[in-house]
Amino acid sequence: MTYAALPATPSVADERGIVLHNEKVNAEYRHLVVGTSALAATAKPGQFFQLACPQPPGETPYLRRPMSVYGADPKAHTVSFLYKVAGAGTRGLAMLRQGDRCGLMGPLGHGFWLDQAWRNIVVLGRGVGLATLGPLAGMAQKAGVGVTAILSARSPALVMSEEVFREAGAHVIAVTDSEGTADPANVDRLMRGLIADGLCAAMFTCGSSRLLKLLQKLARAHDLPGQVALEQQMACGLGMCFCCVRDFIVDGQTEHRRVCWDGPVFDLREAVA
Amino acid sequence: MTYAALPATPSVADERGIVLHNEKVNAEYRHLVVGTSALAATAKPGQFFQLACPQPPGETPYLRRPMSVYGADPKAHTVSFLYKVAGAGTRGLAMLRQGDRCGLMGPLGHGFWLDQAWRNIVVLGRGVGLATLGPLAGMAQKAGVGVTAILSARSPALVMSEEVFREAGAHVIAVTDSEGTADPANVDRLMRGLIADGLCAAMFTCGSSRLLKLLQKLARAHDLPGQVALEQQMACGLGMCFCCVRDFIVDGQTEHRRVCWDGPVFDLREAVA
Amino acid sequence: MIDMSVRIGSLTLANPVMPASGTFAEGMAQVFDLNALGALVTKTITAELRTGNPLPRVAEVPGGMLNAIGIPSKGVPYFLTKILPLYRDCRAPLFVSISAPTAEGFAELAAAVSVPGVTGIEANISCPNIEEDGRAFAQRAGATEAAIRLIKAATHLPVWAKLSPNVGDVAEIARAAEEAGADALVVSNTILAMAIDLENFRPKLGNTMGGLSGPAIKPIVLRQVYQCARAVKIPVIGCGGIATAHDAAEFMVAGAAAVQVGTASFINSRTMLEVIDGLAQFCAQRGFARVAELTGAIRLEADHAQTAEMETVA
Amino acid sequence: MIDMSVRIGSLTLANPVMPASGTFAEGMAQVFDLNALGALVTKTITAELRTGNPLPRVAEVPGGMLNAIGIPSKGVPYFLTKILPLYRDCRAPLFVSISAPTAEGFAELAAAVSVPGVTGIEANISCPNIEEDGRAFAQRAGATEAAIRLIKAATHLPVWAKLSPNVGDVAEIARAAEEAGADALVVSNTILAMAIDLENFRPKLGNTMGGLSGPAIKPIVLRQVYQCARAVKIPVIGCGGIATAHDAAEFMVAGAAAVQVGTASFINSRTMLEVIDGLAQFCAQRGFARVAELTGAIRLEADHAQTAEMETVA
Ligand SMILES: Cc1cc2nc3c(=O)[nH]c(=O)nc-3n(C[C@H](O)[C@H](O)[C@H](O)COP(=O)(O)OP(=O)(O)OC[C@H]3O[C@@H](n4cnc5c(N)ncnc54)[C@H](O)[C@@H]3O)c2cc1C
Ligand SMILES: Cc1cc2nc3c(=O)[nH]c(=O)nc-3n(C[C@H](O)[C@H](O)[C@H](O)COP(=O)(O)OP(=O)(O)OC[C@H]3O[C@@H](n4cnc5c(N)ncnc54)[C@H](O)[C@@H]3O)c2cc1C
Ligand SMILES: Cc1cc2nc3c(=O)[nH]c(=O)nc-3n(C[C@H](O)[C@H](O)[C@H](O)COP(=O)(O)O)c2cc1C
Ligand SMILES: Cc1cc2nc3c(=O)[nH]c(=O)nc-3n(C[C@H](O)[C@H](O)[C@H](O)COP(=O)(O)O)c2cc1C
Ligand code: FES
Ligand code: FES
Repeated sequence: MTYAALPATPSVADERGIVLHNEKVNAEYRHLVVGTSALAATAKPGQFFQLACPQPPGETPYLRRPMSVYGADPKAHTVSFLYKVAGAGTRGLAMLRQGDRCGLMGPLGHGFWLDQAWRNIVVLGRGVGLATLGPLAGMAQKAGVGVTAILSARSPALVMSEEVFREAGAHVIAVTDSEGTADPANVDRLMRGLIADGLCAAMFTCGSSRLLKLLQKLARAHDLPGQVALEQQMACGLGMCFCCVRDFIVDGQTEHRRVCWDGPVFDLREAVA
Repeated sequence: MTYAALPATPSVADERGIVLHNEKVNAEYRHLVVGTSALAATAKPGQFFQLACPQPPGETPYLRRPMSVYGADPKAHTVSFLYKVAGAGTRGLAMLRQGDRCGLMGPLGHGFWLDQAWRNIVVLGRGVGLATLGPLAGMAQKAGVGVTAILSARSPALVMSEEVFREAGAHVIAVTDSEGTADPANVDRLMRGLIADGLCAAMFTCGSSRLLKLLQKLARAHDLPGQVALEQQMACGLGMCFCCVRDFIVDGQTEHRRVCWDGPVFDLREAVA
Repeated sequence: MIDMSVRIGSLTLANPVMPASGTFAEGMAQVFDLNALGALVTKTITAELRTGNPLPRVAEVPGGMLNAIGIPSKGVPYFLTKILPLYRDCRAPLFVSISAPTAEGFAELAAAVSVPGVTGIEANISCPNIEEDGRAFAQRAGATEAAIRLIKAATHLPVWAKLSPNVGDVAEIARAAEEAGADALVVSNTILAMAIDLENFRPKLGNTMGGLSGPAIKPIVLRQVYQCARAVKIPVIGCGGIATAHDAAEFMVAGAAAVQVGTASFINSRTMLEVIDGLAQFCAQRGFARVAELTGAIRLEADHAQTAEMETVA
Repeated sequence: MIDMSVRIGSLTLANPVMPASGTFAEGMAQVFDLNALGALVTKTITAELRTGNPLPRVAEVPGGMLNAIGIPSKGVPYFLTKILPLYRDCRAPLFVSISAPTAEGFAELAAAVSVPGVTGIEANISCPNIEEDGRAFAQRAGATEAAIRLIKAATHLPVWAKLSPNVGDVAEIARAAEEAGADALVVSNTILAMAIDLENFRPKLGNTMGGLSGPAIKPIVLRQVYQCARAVKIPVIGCGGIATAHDAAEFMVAGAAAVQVGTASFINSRTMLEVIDGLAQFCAQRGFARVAELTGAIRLEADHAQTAEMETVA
């Protein structure tokens, strides 16, 4: 992200929202809905928030935690998140009860972008990466772009966001470890099929380096564009501290980019998995 | 307190009790009852506990807080406290709910002592100092020592522990600021009357330097023994850190004593108010 | 209305609150109008291009965080053409934080950034001095004096010396910086620290050691501000663990003329605004007409009470 | 069963956990059997009688506390006749912490307490050296070396040098102490700090400044332990903010052969017992047969992952 001058009006809210909902989706994931300001609720797919985490007993998460926008309703003034309870911070988030205050800053970074020329795109995601990719389906639908979503999970019960994709008119292919359909070879085969059928004008993924590598190979082989939403530990979330850098290869040169500021959505081919 | 050798068995429990009751007594004071080990419940009048305080929002009480034993039931295994919500630590204590765990260490220090030869003693206290003096009435009753209690407060509604004293058979005289009976001159007059009537073989007080000075003068004038329970900021509570010292005048020499270890109950005449 | 202005040498700031170097950049303007701040301080820049330290670059600890970002820098031309113009319309005075491996390097860089749009220089002398075995300039009075003296000679702008807390006697370094002509001191940088991940026995920072910042260091830095303020006549700018207006007031009472807020902005990016408002409120409540009256208002007369009066008597 | 013993020079301790000087006395025996501890360390004593600092002597800060107790001392005869006999039946080795205003004073005091019942001497050299302008011995390599050398000559007992964290380069002091013959280092004492009461603008400590201890200082002292352990061959005993077995393990992995627990005992007087149990459990879980294997087990090989692998993919 670069400016010509400082922005004249704020584009990011740093506020205390109100928890409307924070419930388990399955054994590992929770769905959090926060009532926010109008500004926060303008969040777009692929953008994220920094969430302040309550302290679980005996633990002291200090920094805020980055979470992708799972949904944002600019009319109802709500933003929602789908998160996995992983460590101290997310254990703290899981403690939030309806009516509690919840510190949050966003929307941050820049999200996915779509080219009107694309007829159909492919979204490949796994686990909580789908929290980030889910809203892309709705965005594509509005833009008149068709979506095929390959949703990967350990078992059918853990396939998430299927509804979100279906409701947005996407064609969903669920692949799972337990059924033996989620292995790279099969995903590669499915992708090649979609590319051959002209259904993959661009490809989108998130998180997993295994999937990222797989798509990068295909994108290079078929000279297709793509985007990936990356993760990195963050402190400021505003491009100020340089703790969230990752390597990118741009014109053959390795360079650092800040996930919070230059991303979190990046050109698929430039990212280093 | 001094030893000849280290104690062979523990005399102090450091444990997590269970909150049985923690309710308001009046606008400023709360009554806390904790289920403890048998050892903790052996606490005697004048002894105290170090209480771990939960963190109120935005505050971080770190050290434990000293609180006098307001009651101890060696059969029911309970210890109770009467405390005033003063700062961060006591605000934290006020958050405890029935069923919560509560870290506590005690009984600590040494309490009041009674001479069988005393027929009647006078207890003079004010405010939360009465939390410390209250149990003395029951102790005196058991020892066959009569008690006259002068209870001082800002207003009649704030006179506390009256019941505790009455139930232990004490003769209670309530004096209040609002009624104009609590001024030093009147208390002095009451005391002199009791001394003249032979009802004051020893005098006991707690906390307030104003009352301490008043009694010290009387004790010297009439050559009467007395005891005072003192307060000082504490860290360890076990005589180890020397943060809780106060001045005492012993044989004309000023010396430091640790309130937690050498007290908290001291000879009335040696204390420096 | 409280007069919130403070003087730092020849400069008057609208209020005493500014960001700490490395915890601020143009991104903050997405959240609020930077004109609200007393001054702006850039992330430290160097003349040479640098990529910074290996990952992970931050770790959490109780009461704060460790960082070993290093000083990723795209060099002077990038700063002058891409960063500086962003602040062109901003009223808050801009200080450029600079660092270099030699005293001469500091001087050259100071000269290079002494251009219109830059109000002053903050010399981050907590960085290793390659001429003294990698020890930080700010760990030696001599190296501090040499660097500041050369910088002063190279620029007409005010120069703030940012000290390191990793010293035995900060007052000695403070005097050396004053001696060399520093216009103010910033006290101080992060405290060298470390954490180990017991899952894999590796340091939690890619660089093994890093700087501790946040509330945990406040009492230590407050002491250093107090020591420096008593040791020098130039203004001291307090920096370390400030998260609330009360923290800022404590620093000012200890002797600071102004304060910088770092890590706390990561936890709430509006912290500086809240500190400014809170300071005004604090002054109003305590009857101070000017926030500057807080500076050095500490009372050291002995307390004549024999023992602290802490009886819980109603 | 985990072998919990550790060697500190010529001495074998039953386990690596002991109290920090000034946070332990015979009162702790009211709570548990002191034989459970690896060693005992007395509050620092001096030859001269001292009353200690003015009140208040402690203050709370987020993540820890400040203290300026000073060293109240009733002198050597009192120690020898009233305190020492208490520990007569205790199996845990007893270290006497001593302090003096001159190197000679240290030596005389060391000789005076080298009596049966005393296992060793801990030299608290963080106290002011009146021959060096009040600067602490442990802030100067020369003064450290002189004091330790004279103490070693005056006693046949093992001597531990307790360093100060208030230095720019702790490794330099560590090497000086080793050079002078110290049998081990204790790293370290409290960090000089301060707090101000905004109700009355007075310092929260009667002595204005005091020492910060508790969890807040852990990352700083851990770094110093790491630096010292790499600088010397003698054992390093870690001390600073240890409150849990995990904290203790972190110190050992950084290079400590044993640990001292101070402030945490004020919050829970059974902390040392919990640390001992927890260390045994940690070793069992991680497959270490001897707790001593943790010492210096830090892994510094570069991580070959380009970027930290932190994708949240199930
Ligand atoms: C742009 C972005 C969007 C994200 N969106 C989502 C989402 O929608 N749902 C979801 O469940 N997770 C998401 N994550 C990952 C989420 O931020 C981490 O799971 C979370 O920070 C873990 O914190 P913790 O305290 O529970 O774990 P701990 O492991 O205790 O965290 C320790 C530290 O490492 C950091 N960290 C650990 N894992 C990650 C990670 N994967 N990415 C970044 N930092 C990490 C933490 O923030 C913290 O600073 C996203 C990450 C990024 C960068
Ligand atoms: C032996 C003893 C028995 C006590 N018994 C009772 C009792 O039965 N009921 C009761 O309400 N209070 C009692 N107190 C006083 C009680 O300990 C304090 O009110 C309490 O510590 C205040 O803590 P805070 O965090 O609420 O206040 P803050 O003012 O925020 O405390 C700041 C610091 O000062 C210390 N402190 C403040 N006031 C006192 C005080 N009066 N005495 C000692 N330390 C203090 C605190 O412990 C803490 O370390 C007793 C004190 C002692 C020493
Ligand atoms: C992520 C991060 C990066 C920093 N980068 C710099 C820097 O480039 N130059 C500098 O002088 N100080 C740097 N600092 C130190 C801060 O400016 C400040 O001195 C320190 O963090 C203490 O203040 P705080 O506790 O308010 O954060 C950095 C601090 C952090 C946390
Ligand atoms: C109340 C108090 C008194 C202390 N007294 C001494 C002392 O007499 N001698 C000494 O060497 N260290 C003394 N210390 C320092 C401790 O031994 C220890 O080095 C320091 O507190 C850091 O450890 P901690 O964080 O575990 O408390 C004292 C610390 C405290 C808190
Ligand atoms: S999190 Fe600070 S730069 Fe990205
Ligand atoms: S509180 Fe530690 S000696 Fe009394």
